[in-house]
Amino acid sequence: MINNIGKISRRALLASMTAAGLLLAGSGSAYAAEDITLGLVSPLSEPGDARSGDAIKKTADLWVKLINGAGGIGGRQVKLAVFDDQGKVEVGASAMERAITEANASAILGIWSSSVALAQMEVAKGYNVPLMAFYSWSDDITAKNYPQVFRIGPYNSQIAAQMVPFVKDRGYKKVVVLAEDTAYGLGFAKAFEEAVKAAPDVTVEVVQFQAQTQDLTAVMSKVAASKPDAVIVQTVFSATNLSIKQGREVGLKADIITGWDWPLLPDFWSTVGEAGVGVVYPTFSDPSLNITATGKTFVDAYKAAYGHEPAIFQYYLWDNFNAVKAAIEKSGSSEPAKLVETLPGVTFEGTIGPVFFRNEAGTVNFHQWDKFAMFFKKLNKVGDGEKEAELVQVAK
Amino acid sequence: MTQLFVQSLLLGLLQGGLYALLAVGLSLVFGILRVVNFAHGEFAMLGSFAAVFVVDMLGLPVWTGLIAAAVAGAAIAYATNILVLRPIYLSRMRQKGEYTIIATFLLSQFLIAAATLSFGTTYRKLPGLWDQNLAIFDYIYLSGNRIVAFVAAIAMIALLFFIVYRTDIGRAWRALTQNPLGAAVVGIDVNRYANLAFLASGAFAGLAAALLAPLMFVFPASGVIALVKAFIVVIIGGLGSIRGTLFAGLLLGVVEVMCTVYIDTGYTDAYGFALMIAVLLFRPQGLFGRTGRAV
Amino acid sequence: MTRIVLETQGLRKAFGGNQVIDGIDFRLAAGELVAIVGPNGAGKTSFLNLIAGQFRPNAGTIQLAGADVTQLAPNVPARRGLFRSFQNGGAFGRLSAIQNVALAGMVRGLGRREAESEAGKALARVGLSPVADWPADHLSGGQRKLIDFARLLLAKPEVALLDEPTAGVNPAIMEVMRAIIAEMRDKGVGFAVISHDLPWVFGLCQRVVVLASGRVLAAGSPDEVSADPAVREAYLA
Amino acid sequence: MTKLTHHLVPLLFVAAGLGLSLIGLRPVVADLLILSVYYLLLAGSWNLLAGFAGQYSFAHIGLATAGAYGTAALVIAGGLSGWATLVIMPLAVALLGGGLGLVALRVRGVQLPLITFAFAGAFAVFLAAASDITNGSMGLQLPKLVPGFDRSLYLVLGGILAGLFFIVQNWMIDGKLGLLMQAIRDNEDIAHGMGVGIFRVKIAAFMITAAIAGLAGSFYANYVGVLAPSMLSMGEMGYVVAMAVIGGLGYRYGPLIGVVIIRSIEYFVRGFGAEYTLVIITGIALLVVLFFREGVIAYVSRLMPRQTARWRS
Repeated sequence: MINNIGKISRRALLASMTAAGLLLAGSGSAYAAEDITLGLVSPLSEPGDARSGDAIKKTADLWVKLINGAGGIGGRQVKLAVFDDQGKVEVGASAMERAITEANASAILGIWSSSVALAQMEVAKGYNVPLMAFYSWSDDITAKNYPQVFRIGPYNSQIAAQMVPFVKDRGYKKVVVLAEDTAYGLGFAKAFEEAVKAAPDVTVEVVQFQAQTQDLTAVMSKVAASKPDAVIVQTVFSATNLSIKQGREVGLKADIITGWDWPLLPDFWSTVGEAGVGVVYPTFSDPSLNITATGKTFVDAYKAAYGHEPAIFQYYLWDNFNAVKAAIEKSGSSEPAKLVETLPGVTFEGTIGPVFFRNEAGTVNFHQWDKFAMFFKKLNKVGDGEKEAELVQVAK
Repeated sequence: MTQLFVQSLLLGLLQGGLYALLAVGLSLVFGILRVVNFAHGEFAMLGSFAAVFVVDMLGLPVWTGLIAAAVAGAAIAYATNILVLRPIYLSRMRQKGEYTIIATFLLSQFLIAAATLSFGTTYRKLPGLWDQNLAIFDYIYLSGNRIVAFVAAIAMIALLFFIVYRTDIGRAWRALTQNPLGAAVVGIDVNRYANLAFLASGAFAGLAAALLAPLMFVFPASGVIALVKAFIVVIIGGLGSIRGTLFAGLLLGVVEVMCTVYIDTGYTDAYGFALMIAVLLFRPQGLFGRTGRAV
Repeated sequence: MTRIVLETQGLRKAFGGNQVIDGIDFRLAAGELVAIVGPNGAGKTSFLNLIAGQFRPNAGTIQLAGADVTQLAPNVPARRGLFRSFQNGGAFGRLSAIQNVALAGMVRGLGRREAESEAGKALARVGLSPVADWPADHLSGGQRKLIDFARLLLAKPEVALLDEPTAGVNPAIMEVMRAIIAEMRDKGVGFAVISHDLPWVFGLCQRVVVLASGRVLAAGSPDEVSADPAVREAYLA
Repeated sequence: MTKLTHHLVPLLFVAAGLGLSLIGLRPVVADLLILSVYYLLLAGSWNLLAGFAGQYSFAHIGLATAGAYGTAALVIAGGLSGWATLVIMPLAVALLGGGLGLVALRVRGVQLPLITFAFAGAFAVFLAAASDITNGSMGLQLPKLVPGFDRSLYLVLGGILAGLFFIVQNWMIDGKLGLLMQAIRDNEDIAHGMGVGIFRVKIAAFMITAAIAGLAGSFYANYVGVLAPSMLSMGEMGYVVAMAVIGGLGYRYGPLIGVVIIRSIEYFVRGFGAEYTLVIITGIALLVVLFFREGVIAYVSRLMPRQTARWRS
């Protein structure tokens, strides 16, 4: 076994020397035509949310294809270095470091879960490389005010604040927040408890459950017995469907307001059936949204490539990529440090309107784009999709 | 609040019936071979995938899915016994019990990984035989599928009782459970009955998974949950005791639901573990297990 | 009268409804060798298990070298000078022969190095030096029984209980065993030996205890016992 | 292998750690090696417990996780330095392990894997659900021993810890305790009858191996700097078991071989995606279990028959 150790280290040594050699060769020969590498660190396998990871990867691939087809950025081709974070914080952090040190990524995109993002922020800070968040909702991501971290997408306290008027207008007095025991579930629950203080006559109870559960009947029985007016479900798709189905099974009569775009996933109706009727879901997407020319290009290309419409978070991701592109064009460099400097000042046409970052130091609105509207939609019959759903309220 | 209590009790019992069905096979196999099968949950998982295949892809009626699940579960269990376990328990190595645990544990990890690779991580759904929510006197709320599943589970366990206490196979099983050496001496073919026990074990696991599928989902890691529940049940009930398995299944169901409702919703799976640890500490052979060393 | 090193009084043990040992009074003096014989199922091995603490008696007392060891875990009598061999040899399969033997010295308080050097000598004494480094699993049945005897040399007990030491071993090994037993007896070790090999064991012992159905059927010198009609009947039945 | 070689191995690891830190490895290779030390400590100590003492505990990863979270607690809430935790946590986890040992004395045979499995499962549920304390899947961040991304110190530390492990292992296996443990593994009843104090030996085995697991966990926490409940999963336990079994359970260098094999495979197949990695690793482990029951070491040593006895323990 002594020999084996020797082999490993020798191999490691050789590998690192070869890598260094290649880099030198690369930088020496053709600097102008050097490719731009963007790191994509996403949950591509379990226990991560591999489904969303797949959608992220599709979006990224499409963007790279379109950009390169149009001649790249400033004549330089773009390539992706894809890494799997498995939904684990430590894997995400080390994957990001590899994207930076091995692949020389100019910026890191594609992060999904807030917990992974929070760990990656330390890496971004350490290496001074931009980290682009889009659908990771933890306030901390921008509230920590790391100069390297940017977000084009919503965050918990803002979402929660926009939820409060809706709760008031609908006349709910007693609300249960059903939250999975993850950053996603509990992060929102906390933010909502905070935000709802603005409406003193609404009582809120947070019911926490294990994210990987397969049986929510007991939890839903308890929720049903407390006879709330509304249940806000904050969990990912499988438990979303379970909570609706099993909630109705145990006689839950309250309105169910469920997580974001989960009801639009193809397995929603086939799993919840009749129980899904009457469910309200908040979303950032609505046909009334003003899709820009950039957005149309994206949607058309996406439909052509994959045969279905992209979800709203993919719009934000598209904007993330375009933000990096804008920064490279503006600074004329793909150096990460240059991008960190340039990004706060970029403006460009996003998919649903102009994008620019708010840069209010000391607040959550630092390197944060927040021009999104929240739509509350109701599913009135089995099989309703985005187009059929009834728009019951808009929060801007 | 009595409504919540009655509702929880009933839910717990219905759930417990399925736990018992998941666990009987594990208990049976342990009784006969002294093998703790960590891959039992994957028999269930692959069974439910077979049901999805038959019902969803081939478009056959729902009841054929149950049969497909039982057949698939039995086939995989049989293969596991022949390919993985028999070489070990026929060998002359020490600590066979522990070694079969390692082997089946690795097999289980392998099957999960392989299933993830072949089927993807998508959650699938199986239609049930009675897809309707019932409101009994506007007091008890249940889905029809839950009742179907419970009735089927109890019927299957009753069938197993009949086999064990009224047929020659059952008599041989009992002989092997009580005195493996004696049974071998009087000419009972251990291999044959071990195979039969594995067939039954896999069929029950597959069937239980297919009955659970309309209430929950089908996905590659679902076997882990099934395994954990089955373990807790057989350990509480006493390894090798079918009567104990039935009782412990119902007990686990009720304890889980009651604690979830009345203590804390966030720790559902922990209650089963706590129950199991308590039983093992105070009565290591399980509630219905015989005294003396099982292994 | 010589010193009594082992004494049981009214020893009883039942498994379920099955009375395996049904009131045995037994005494063993220093340097004495008592043969314990009896038909299969007479309770011979169970009797040794009770003395060694492997089973807890339901009733009765056990005195080892004057101290009461009734109801104590088996490692206690072992540390107080009780040695016990097992029917199938008590070897630990993955340990080498020398390690197997050294253990006996280590439980007596020797350090590992010291125990292993003594074990080497003991193995030489029983003729196992060539296989000292072999795992016990690779040894023959007879060699494994010799390991017990090498241990006996290291353990330096007050009392040695041997369970079928000669079953399935060749005459040369039996001779080694006999010599070791004789040597140990000279040092005052009391032996209780279960054996089916009556000529061999009768040639060694002063006294024979015949067990049947958990009771002492007869006791006395080999000649007396051989002549006892009750014994003949028990063996024939 | 002679005793001298056994004593040289720890030195070799310390030297390797120092040497590699001077060379300046790529972060990915350094990561691979440093986390391999974590796995070596775990697989190695599990091998001592299961392979040498015959106590098949499935709570080993749970103990490491306890060590990691304990480290985080001491650093974050207690304000201690990470270095202190490397000393404190092994001791604290040893006490936990002693508790498990008490449980182990209550049950025998296959019930031990089951009850330890239950302990680990309950602990995993707790880590995720008690997010007020553990921060749940949000992850618990703690400062690293060395701020920034310089791995050289960790390579040195990893080499030292691996060396330390082999010193402890040599002391155990070549000492009294190791022999007593193996006697209990091979036949508890006979060992007991020979005068071996089962209670003390089992508790000692559990405590020492738990201390090593606690050290592994503390090292992990201090290196990775962020903890999440996913650290404690049955998959991770399977990984550690697979390492020990592939190399050779009950062999001194079995876990080392297992760690080298599995980590190398992992390194070379990582491009295929996590599922493929898992299928390949569990598949290989399963094949070893079925066809080379005593692991790679036993298979190789059988090819050199004269060495057989020497290779064993």
